Amino acid sequence: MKKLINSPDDVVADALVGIAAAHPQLRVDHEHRIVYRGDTPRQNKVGLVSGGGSGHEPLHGGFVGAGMLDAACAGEVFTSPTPDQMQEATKVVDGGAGVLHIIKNYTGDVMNFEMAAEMAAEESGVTVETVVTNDDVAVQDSLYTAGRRGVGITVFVEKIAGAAAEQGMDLATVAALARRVNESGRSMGVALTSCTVPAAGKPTFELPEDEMEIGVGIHGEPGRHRVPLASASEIAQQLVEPILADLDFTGDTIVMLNGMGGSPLLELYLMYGEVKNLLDRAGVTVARSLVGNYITSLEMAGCSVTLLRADDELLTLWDAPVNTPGLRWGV
Amino acid sequence: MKKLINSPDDVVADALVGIAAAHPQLRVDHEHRIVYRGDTPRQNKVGLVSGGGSGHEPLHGGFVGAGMLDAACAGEVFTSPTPDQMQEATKVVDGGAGVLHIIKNYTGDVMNFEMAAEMAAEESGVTVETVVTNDDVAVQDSLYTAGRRGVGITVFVEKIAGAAAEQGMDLATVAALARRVNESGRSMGVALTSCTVPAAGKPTFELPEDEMEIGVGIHGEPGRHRVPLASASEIAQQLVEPILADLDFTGDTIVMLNGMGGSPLLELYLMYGEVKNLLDRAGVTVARSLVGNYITSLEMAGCSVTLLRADDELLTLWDAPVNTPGLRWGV
Amino acid sequence: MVAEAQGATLGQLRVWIDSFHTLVAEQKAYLTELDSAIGDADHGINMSRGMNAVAAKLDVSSPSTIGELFKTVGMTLVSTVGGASGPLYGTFFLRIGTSAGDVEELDGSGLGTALQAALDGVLARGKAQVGDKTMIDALTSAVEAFRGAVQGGSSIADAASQAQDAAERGRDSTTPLTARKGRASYLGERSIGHLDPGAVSTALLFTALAKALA
Amino acid sequence: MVAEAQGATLGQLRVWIDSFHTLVAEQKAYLTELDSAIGDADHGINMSRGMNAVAAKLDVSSPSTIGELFKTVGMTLVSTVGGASGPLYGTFFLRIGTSAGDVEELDGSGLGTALQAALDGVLARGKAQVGDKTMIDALTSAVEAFRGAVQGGSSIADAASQAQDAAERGRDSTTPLTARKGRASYLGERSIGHLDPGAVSTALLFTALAKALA
Ligand SMILES: Nc1ncnc2c1ncn2[C@@H]1O[C@H](COP(=O)(O)OP(=O)(O)O)[C@@H](O)[C@H]1O
Ligand SMILES: Nc1ncnc2c1ncn2[C@@H]1O[C@H](COP(=O)(O)OP(=O)(O)O)[C@@H](O)[C@H]1O
Ligand SMILES: [Mg+2]
Ligand SMILES: [Mg+2]
Ligand SMILES: [Mg+2]
Ligand SMILES: [Mg+2]
Repeated sequence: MKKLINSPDDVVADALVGIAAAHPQLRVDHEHRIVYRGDTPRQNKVGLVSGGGSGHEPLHGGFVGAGMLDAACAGEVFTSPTPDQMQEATKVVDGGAGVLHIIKNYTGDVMNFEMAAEMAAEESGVTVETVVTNDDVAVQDSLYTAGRRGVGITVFVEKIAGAAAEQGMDLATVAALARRVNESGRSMGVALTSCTVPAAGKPTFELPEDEMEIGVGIHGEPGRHRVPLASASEIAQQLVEPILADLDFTGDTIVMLNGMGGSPLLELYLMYGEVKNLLDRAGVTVARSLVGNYITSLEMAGCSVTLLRADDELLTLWDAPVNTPGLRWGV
Repeated sequence: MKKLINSPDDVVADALVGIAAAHPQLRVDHEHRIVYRGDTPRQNKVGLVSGGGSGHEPLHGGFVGAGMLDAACAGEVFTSPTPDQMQEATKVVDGGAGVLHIIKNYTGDVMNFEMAAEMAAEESGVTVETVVTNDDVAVQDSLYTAGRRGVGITVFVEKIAGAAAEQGMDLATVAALARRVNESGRSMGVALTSCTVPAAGKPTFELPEDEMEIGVGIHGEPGRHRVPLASASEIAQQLVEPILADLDFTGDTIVMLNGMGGSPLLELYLMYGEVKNLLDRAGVTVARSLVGNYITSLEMAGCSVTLLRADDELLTLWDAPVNTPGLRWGV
Repeated sequence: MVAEAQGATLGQLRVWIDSFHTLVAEQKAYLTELDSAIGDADHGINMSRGMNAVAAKLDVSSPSTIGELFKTVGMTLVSTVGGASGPLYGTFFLRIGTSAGDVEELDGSGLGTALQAALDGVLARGKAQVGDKTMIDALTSAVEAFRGAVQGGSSIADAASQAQDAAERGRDSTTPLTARKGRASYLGERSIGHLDPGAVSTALLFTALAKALA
Repeated sequence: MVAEAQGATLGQLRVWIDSFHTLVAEQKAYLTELDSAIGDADHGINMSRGMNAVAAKLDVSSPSTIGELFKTVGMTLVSTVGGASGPLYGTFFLRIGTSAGDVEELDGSGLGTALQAALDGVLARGKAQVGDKTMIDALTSAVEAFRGAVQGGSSIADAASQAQDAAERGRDSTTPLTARKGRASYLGERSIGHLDPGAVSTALLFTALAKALA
């Protein structure tokens, strides 16, 4: 395991020290492992709290700031944070307009946030709404699974709900928008290599030199199939086709070509070229795009594609100013 | 070799297709492999042209845009572009105020840009000034070497000279500023793993599981020494000490903790925490900071530290608006 | 020694926690290994982080009632584990604490009631059923065996020992199942043939109980 | 056959380029391997990209003079190779072209003058000296040998063959040297014990010349 760390147990705590040092406009609660917007709570603005296991940076801490999240709770690597972290964040960011919890659909995350919402309602009377993202088409969504995993769409939910909250919309409206974004988005990923959880000390899975995992999860969960390594254009097809088969994306879309953390930006642009080409041919109109590392899986080589159907309202909220370490424009 | 590519020979051309698709505000000349600002040439603005081998993204193409570069010439992976590319870019971006070439100090880059400047002066009469960056303290600067390599400071030169040009300063002033930034900056990097040049198909160097290369170059060039893998805090020391030993950095500085491409952002933040701690103890004042992948070496795991002595003039130019794929604020 | 044979004392239940801590520490790598086959390779890491925190907590606070003991254990797990096992094991112990209340001893039926409350809590939290290939499979069979034994007149020690056996049977029953809850469910039929890590840690929990009450 | 023995024709010089192309293609992996030891593992890739482009270019444009031939070769290398070798080899051929001018044949002394001009151009471009462990080491000794042989009355074929030998000696002389120019100079003393890749490709260039003029 080759990592820039001190000890596997201290990775998250040490990284938070660096985040605090690098971004004086943010406030970091090291005890609870929460990254806050420096000016939170804002009176009468809906507070946005997200969080999850660490190792997906910039998600979520890198999306804290004006126009996006008020707080992000950092769990251990790939392990959801605990209810008391989320409860604390919920109390702190509430400016009287209630708080939206943005949760990726994983059993642990859902249960921990659920307990947090119960505790927050009980102890401090903060009204909490919840959106659970579940956009990963690699997973069958059925009674027989924990449901689809929340992946790339989470970035879009945080951006768009963040803009809505910044504009003063109320909790119900912000939550409804967040749910609409989730329902209008789909993702699919691929891994060329595994990631290595520091505490585990070895790769999460073995992937032979000539194979790749189509449909991989952001924690290295297995995907739909393990197949021979293919060209970028074939990989693009294997990512885009299941997405287009799952939801109708004719009309305006926002597209993200996301790196898993270990693939060079050069390759991500190359992949985006292939994806864009397929979308053009399928009659999908790309209104906005993002190419880069936004929701990662430590040092995994690979990428994912996220598509969001976007009407004028969503595009306007997408274009609204945002000032976070990971996403910034208009300010 | 596990890469998201079609064929090793097409990597750069294919990636440029993706860059063009992802950034409609840029203009890509696919024949000459040049990324342009959409609104270049701008009358009476000094044109900024940079370029170099590909594989260091976002440098240079990701730094094209308002407040930074007018054009970036993309060479093959790790191979400097050719004079005719640079000559073409020079002609296109000249708005009558002359053109600054920003070159990293590598024999190939220097010679190719030199030929380009000769050709540009001969054929089109464009006045060209040149700054050659050489900030890598890992290399001994002497008559017996090709001189120090240009690395992280190049990002700062492009940002600050870009802001100066945007504000209407003349060629001599912009060039002098660019040289001052270069002379006021120092860098040092470390590799935990090698990178793999697509056309070569195998890692550039072998690095045993328990070793790292201190002072590595951005093309995988060997550094000062190969030593046992150490903790983040020890690595930070091995990067910061040679920098501080080379130039006095007491006073305001701009600091970059740059990822080599394959290290997760989580680790880069962790490293930044360690670096910041050392700088605090050494009496170095961090006025601004950047943490992330800015000048990479394909999928190499590792990082580099760049320090720049910054007075009020440089800080003001640093803070000036910039709108590029890789660096954006104030707009 | 009639009193000891009839009930579980605060001290014995504290021993339960301590020996669960020890077993988790011993089996940390094994639990993680199991989780790497059908999950995300952290169950041992999660449980041992939590039980280390519990041990540290109990070292400084000395709960004087059974209710307090288990609420401390539950809260500590909830606030240090995260993941799926944090809320599940946390809820388990919190519910035992609430059910037991401010007492220093629980008889067999009282402990049975507390265990049932704990199981119900875990079922409500995780919404899994028996057969979904989760810790519920081991937990349900252990709690049923314990309560059945107590009702049938067994001593609390015997009941705990039967619960251990039942937990191990429940644990082993997960191997041929297809996971329908938690991360392993993403694997669908590829989860067949593997033990569920949470069921394995739950079996350790009842091994520890049997030991503590023996 | 007196004419052929005295001068190098346009056709022969075209063969020089073609057989250099062939040799570079054959030795591509070896040149890259050498560059991976003390450089950045691309010299073979660079040279073969360039010579492929030259071959493609010459296929469509048929230069009718020696000056045109070498200017085409030089410009193509300059505009397709990049790196250090692009400007260096590019300058080399451009200077031959300029020195030769609009002729269809060069005698030994004319070719010698052209080679010297080429060497001077490469020296000016790269600012290396003999002993810096670069292509200059092979090039200088080859050009000196060629000119010396012509002056001493050798046929152009003999002179080329002596130049090949000298290039190979110059190439081999790079092994014990410490690099002082180019990427290898970053290695300092660690560059000792390796052949310089550019000196090796330069030796191929003179192998090709000797073949073409034989
Ligand atoms: N919905 C659920 N109900 C009951 N138990 C569950 C549920 N989901 C997961 N589990 C249990 O949790 C265990 C995994 O715990 P752990 O690995 O610590 O958490 P995570 O899955 O978040 O990484 C599984 O082996 C399973 O026994
Ligand atoms: N300043 C110089 N003068 C002459 N030859 C040089 C100089 N620098 C490098 N070279 C030659 O160029 C060769 C390397 O070429 P190549 O690998 O194609 O380019 P790069 O070093 O840019 O990757 C070296 O082996 C050396 O012979
Ligand atoms: Mg987990
Ligand atoms: Mg090179
Ligand atoms: Mg797990
Ligand atoms: Mg080279």
